[in-house]
Amino acid sequence: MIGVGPGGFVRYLLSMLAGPLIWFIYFSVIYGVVGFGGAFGFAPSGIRLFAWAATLAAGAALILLLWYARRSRASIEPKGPRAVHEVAGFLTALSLFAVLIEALALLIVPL
Amino acid sequence: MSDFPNALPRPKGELAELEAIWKLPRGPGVLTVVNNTYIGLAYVATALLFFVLAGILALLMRLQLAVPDNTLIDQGTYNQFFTMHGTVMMFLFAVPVVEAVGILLLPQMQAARDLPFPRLSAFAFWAYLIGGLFFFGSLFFGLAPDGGWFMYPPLTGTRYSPGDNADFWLVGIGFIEISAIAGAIEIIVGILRTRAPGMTLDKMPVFAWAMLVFAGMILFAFPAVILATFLLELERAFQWPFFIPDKGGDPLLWQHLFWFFGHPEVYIIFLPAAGMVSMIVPAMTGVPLVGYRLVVVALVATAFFSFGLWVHHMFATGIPELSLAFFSAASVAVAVPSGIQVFSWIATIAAGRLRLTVPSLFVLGFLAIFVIGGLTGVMVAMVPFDLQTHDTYFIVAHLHYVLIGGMVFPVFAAIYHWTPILSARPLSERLGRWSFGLLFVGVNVTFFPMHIVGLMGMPRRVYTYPEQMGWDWPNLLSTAGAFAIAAGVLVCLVDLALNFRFTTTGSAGNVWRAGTLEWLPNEVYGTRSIPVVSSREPLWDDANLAEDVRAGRYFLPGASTGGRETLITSPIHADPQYLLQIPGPSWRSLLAAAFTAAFFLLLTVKLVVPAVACGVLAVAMIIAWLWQTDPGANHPPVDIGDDLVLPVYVTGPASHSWWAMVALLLVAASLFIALFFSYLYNWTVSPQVWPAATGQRLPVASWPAASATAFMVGSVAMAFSGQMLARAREYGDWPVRLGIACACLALAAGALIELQGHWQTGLRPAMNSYGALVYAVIAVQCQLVAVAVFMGLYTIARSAAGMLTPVRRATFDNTLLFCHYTVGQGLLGLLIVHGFPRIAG
Amino acid sequence: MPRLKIAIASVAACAIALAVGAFLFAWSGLYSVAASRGHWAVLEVILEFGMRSSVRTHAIGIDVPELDDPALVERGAGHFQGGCAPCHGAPGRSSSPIVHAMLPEPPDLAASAPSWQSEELFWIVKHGLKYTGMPAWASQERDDEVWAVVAFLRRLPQMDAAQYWTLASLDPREQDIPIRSLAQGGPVGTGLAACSRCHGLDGAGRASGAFPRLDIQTADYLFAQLQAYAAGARQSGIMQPVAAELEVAEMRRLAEYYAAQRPAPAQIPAESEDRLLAIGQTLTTAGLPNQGIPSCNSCHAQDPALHNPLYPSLAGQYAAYTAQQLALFKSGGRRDTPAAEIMSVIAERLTAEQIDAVSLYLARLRPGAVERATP
Amino acid sequence: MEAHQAVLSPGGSDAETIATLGWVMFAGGSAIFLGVIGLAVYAHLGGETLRRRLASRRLVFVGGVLFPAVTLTALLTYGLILTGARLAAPEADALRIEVTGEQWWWRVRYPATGDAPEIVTANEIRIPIGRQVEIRLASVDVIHSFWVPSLAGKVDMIPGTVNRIRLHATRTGTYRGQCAEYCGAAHALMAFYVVALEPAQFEDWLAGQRQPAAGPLTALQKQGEGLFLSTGCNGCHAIRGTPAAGTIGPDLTHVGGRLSIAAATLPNAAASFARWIRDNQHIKPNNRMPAFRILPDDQLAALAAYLESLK
Repeated sequence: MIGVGPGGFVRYLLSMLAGPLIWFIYFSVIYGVVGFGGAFGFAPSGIRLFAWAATLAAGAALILLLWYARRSRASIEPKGPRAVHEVAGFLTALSLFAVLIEALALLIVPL
Repeated sequence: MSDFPNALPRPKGELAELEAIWKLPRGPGVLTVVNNTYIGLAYVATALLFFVLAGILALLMRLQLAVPDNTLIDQGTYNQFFTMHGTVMMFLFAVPVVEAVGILLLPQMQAARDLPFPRLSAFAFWAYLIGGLFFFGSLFFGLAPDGGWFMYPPLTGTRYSPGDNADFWLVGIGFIEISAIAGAIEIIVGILRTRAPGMTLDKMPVFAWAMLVFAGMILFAFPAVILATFLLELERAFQWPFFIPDKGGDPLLWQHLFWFFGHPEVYIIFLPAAGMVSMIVPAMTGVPLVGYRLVVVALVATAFFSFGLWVHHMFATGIPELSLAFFSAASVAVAVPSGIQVFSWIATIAAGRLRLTVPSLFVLGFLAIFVIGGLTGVMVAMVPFDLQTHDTYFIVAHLHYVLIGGMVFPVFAAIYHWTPILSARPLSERLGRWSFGLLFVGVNVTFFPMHIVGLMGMPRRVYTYPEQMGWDWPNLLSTAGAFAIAAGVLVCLVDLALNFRFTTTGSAGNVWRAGTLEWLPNEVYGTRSIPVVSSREPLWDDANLAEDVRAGRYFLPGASTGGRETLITSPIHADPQYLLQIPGPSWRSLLAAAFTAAFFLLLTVKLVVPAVACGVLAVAMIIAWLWQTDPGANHPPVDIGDDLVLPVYVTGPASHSWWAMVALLLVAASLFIALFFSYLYNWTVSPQVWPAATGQRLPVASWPAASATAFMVGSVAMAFSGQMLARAREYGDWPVRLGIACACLALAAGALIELQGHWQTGLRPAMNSYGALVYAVIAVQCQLVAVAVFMGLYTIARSAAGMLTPVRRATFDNTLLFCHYTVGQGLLGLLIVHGFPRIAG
Repeated sequence: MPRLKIAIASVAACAIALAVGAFLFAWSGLYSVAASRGHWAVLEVILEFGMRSSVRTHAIGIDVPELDDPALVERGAGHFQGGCAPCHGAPGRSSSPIVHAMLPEPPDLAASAPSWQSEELFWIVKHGLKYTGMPAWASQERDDEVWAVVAFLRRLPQMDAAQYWTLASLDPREQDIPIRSLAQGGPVGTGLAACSRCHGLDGAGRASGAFPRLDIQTADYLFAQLQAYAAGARQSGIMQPVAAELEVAEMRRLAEYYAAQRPAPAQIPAESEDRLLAIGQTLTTAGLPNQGIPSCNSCHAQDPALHNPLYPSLAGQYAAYTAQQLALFKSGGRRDTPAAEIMSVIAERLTAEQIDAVSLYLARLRPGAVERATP
Repeated sequence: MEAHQAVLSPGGSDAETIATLGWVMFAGGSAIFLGVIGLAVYAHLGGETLRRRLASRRLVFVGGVLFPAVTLTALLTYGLILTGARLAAPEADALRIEVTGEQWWWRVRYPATGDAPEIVTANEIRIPIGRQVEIRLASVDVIHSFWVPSLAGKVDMIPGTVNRIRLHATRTGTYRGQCAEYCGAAHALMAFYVVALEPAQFEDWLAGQRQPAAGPLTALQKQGEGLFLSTGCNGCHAIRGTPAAGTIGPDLTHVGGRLSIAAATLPNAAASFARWIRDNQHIKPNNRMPAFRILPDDQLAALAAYLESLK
């Protein structure tokens, strides 16, 4: 019964919340560039390109995470981590869904 | 389990000592009580009082709207009523009541003796009670705010709201939010650090998960609205134009900040209620929750997605369509996690046999009403449909379905469900059924017609309507329904009066045969001993658990250190780490709350001198209160059973106070991010008041350089001081004190240099929105520096009093953390204020 | 415990006995309420002490405005002569023997005023003093008038009779106003004595702006104001007592008398800023539509063809007076007559600077002159 | 007066689209609601085998994740297509109007076109059917929201910003609109009418509005005109063709020809004018016009008669 330090906790927290965090950063980026891009003097086509690039990056990162979660699910310690990996996996999947429907918005609505 | 940590029989007098240590103070001292059960119960009762008061306002409004062209209530009073109804329900009922249930139940669910900061809970409660009563009292003097609970400027600026009414909202609510944040920090540290041994994150009750998510959301959502109220109050009091378009401000900035708080707020209210339901359904069906991990996923995902919805409330403001589309999509994304929870409950009902008790009825009623509210929620997430229904009675119907369905019904279910652990007898099933029936019928009769009248074109917040609109019959029906709701609430109150008999010895007990730890025998000190947990429903898996716990076979069966104490465990695996000595009853936190409340309220009515006097007294009381904390390793490590010897004092990252400080700094960081957003936002809207357009001179680079240097010197001095503290036996205390004093001076110098740098260029905050924002960044930094200096002086005083040693250094560690954060934010602020105008022009 | 109970019971019994005794004493009528004999010395000291303490405590928190304004002193003096001197006397003239027999005797204010702070005097004049015969101010909404009396009282101790009469009755040669004005006023009636003490026989008021000009107004307007004062609808502790004494027919005669006076030309204030005058001109001729302020001329037209007798003429009125009335409209001190309901809505939208500017501008206009908006 | 103010009784193309979306969602929502409730009832009362099948994580996954993900994506696509369609460029022949929200009424401006002068009116907008109308929305004080439910969704009027809304009426008729953003004391009494006319009728109306006010005919009206100019009305109100040129309150040039007065608060009649002039602070408390109780009855009647005659 040895304690786990906060370094460990932060690592756990991040590994669990990585998916939603990526979604949130992604969301802030596309909202920011669409909302404020004009003020910075970006051209509409540039803004769209940027938003698509962000979408692809976020999607790729989330798929990578899903793969990682799946790989490490079977492995290691008996208590705690396994649940964390499972929760993290589901959260990443939901975040991926959220990114995909943002892409839908980007696809359908013109700037 | 065959081997127990502690052997029987327990020594004579152990139990008596435990009882003596935790007992309720006598006489007027009863007000100083800090035990989570007493404070939690008083907290819940106060929240219910505000629920009833705000409900009475709703009834009066329904009377006015019962018939067209009614003259019962004049427009001014009506506008105050709907503003107060919304504000009181949101800020004085919904958030406090779930926080209160958390304070009341969490230690029991985790088999902790109490929360880690009991005086902080008491402080939050008293501040809320006193502040809330005065805030509500403003109604009786015609001083109640009348700008709507959302307080949109320019209507709430001094030009269109010249009286004190709006200030009551800004100051009163700002204050109550601070109390809510205090509670949230308490809950986070409580959940992460005071769980029973073995209660890993995966075995935590769903309610604890929900409260953890709830408290986490408060840390990020509330700072935005605190900043918004701060900015609007600056605008009202000193004409700093953040929201005035003529001077480069923008009324929409307020809406962004307000709804960045306001939309998560709905989930802040809903998630704990959903957590309660996820506890009640398994208890009533007798089987574990189906899809526990999915429900946890749903709670966490909801928390995140809800921060991407705020523009949902601003679809009609003329924001670009693509931005609206992003928020529309996010609104759809957030619906999925709610679906997970609904189906998890249905699956659990299918897995077991649902007993149709009163709590079950309320849960089923919740399910029906909440699903309707969720479906209309998806409808208004569609931008075109929202443009028709926004600010109409359709939304009134939707939000009441969501909030009453999603929050009030679960709270009533919770009242009926958990009363037996606090009361000598459970509530009446017969009265409970009446209450449920009246509420269920009443809610639907009141709010369903509102969907229709909204589609018939009736806007919100109108005190009257003309006869020929055809809105009369749905309104009459709604009024009738409102009285059915009132009757249902009344029946529940009668039930409580007849049957609720509060006790800390010999409660009605586990009447539902539930499986979680709050159903262990609970006394004034919590459970007699702290069990080792190996499943989510320990009471189902170990039939003798209650008896063994009561007999004292598990950890910590007595008061090892001779005072109040609880077990601190690790955040993930819940391994025992140390024994926390927690403070008992005190007048200090109570008086601190009273004087803090008085300070804010007197300031509102512009009685500056008494306000300052109360502020000074409040600070004095807080110092007196803190002075008793950080007791140091005043007791040798103790054996809590099973040869487990735990220290009674730790410092650094393992300490609970370190965790609380980190949580507090997260609050400060989110406030700063919101401020940075405001700065950027107003620039995009009105670049014409920025230096590039006005020719306003920026301070030459040596000013920010000097300021940054001063800040960094502060950080270095604190770090030096920390080194010296570790070696105090060699060098004595003087280098430590000197280091802290230097750090204080450097921080103050850094802030003042920055202030002077801008002042000497001729920039003034009232000039335009640029000036206002620059000085707002400085003002927020000055607040931090002031607190840091205050903490520094306090730490020096502790050192001088011999209360700071290389071992006993928790006070210093907190100050150190705070100072480093202050420096970090200060540097970031300099970078923004001096860098951005140079880059963006 | 029993001892505590006994103690409480004894105290209660004593209290009851005292109350019964006091009642019996009062009922018996043995106490004399005669004013002829004065108070016992001890009682007098206690009463004086109580009164002084009460005034001191109640005056806490009252902010004293600037009291050196000559217009304030003049207005105070005008009221003093009619409202205060009969009991308190005035420089060069002691009060009547009847007043000497009052208990307590009204003090000679030249001697006693210096023993009070300005805020205490204000409180006494506004609220009066119980059991002494000192009345409260007739209108509780007109603090500005009360301050005028205080301003006068501050000056009173240094005043000799001649100075006093200059202030209080316009002209030292008119000390015998009642007789002379009756002769001059002919059928106007005795009321003119009271009017002319402040507004002058020609209705030109006073240059300081302490009293408004009446000569520029129509009879209808003046008559309506007298009626509003008498009924208390237009609030004033100075004008209400005067107006309430007048018969309706007398009001009409006085209104017509003053309306018939030939308006004197406007008195141009010596120095005034061009910037203020420009603001004043804008407000007078065009208003400020963005702030919801219509032009003055839209109601107070100077064009005789458009002049509405319901509204006063403003051209040539003293700036100090116009400004003071606008401030009253703005603060709610003048809003109970139908006309004031209109003006107060507009005055609320004026800033202090705009009030000064428009008052100054209007004061410079020739009464009856036509002033149109410059396109 | 028969006037439409209902989301589901559309008279314009925008409102029609939204009504269709609404009906689709009501149908789908009702089906989902019944499905969920049915499932819950079944979970409680159903047979042992089926209940056992329901009692699994698969139900949670399918019902809670897959089903909403699919249906919501479909719905979102529909909603986004409608949202995107709002961005089409304005039609070349669109009629342009400016509406400004003020506490608590609507200032309406038809800008000058060619040599036809600008028209200013209040609380009533007339538009032709079958032609796009683009309205510039502004505010001079606080936030208001322009909403005519039978024609289109609402758009806020925000000080410091100009928003736009497009109306496209398909049926002639009178549509009532109302401020939908809480704007202070008398927010409840800030309504207006949109009258959709056949194009020819609309042009006639427009031509009529361009004329200055007709002079008074009767002695009573003549007296009323004089009072209008001497009592102070002209300080805030304009009547083209007279010296009255105030811009603080509504333009009254053709006020007698409107459907209502005081932002759809009173019917248009001489008695309403008289009541409003004397008693407006009771009819619409806190509105910016002072109450003229000062006017005697006969003068009030004359003023009201004059205003009513301004067709």
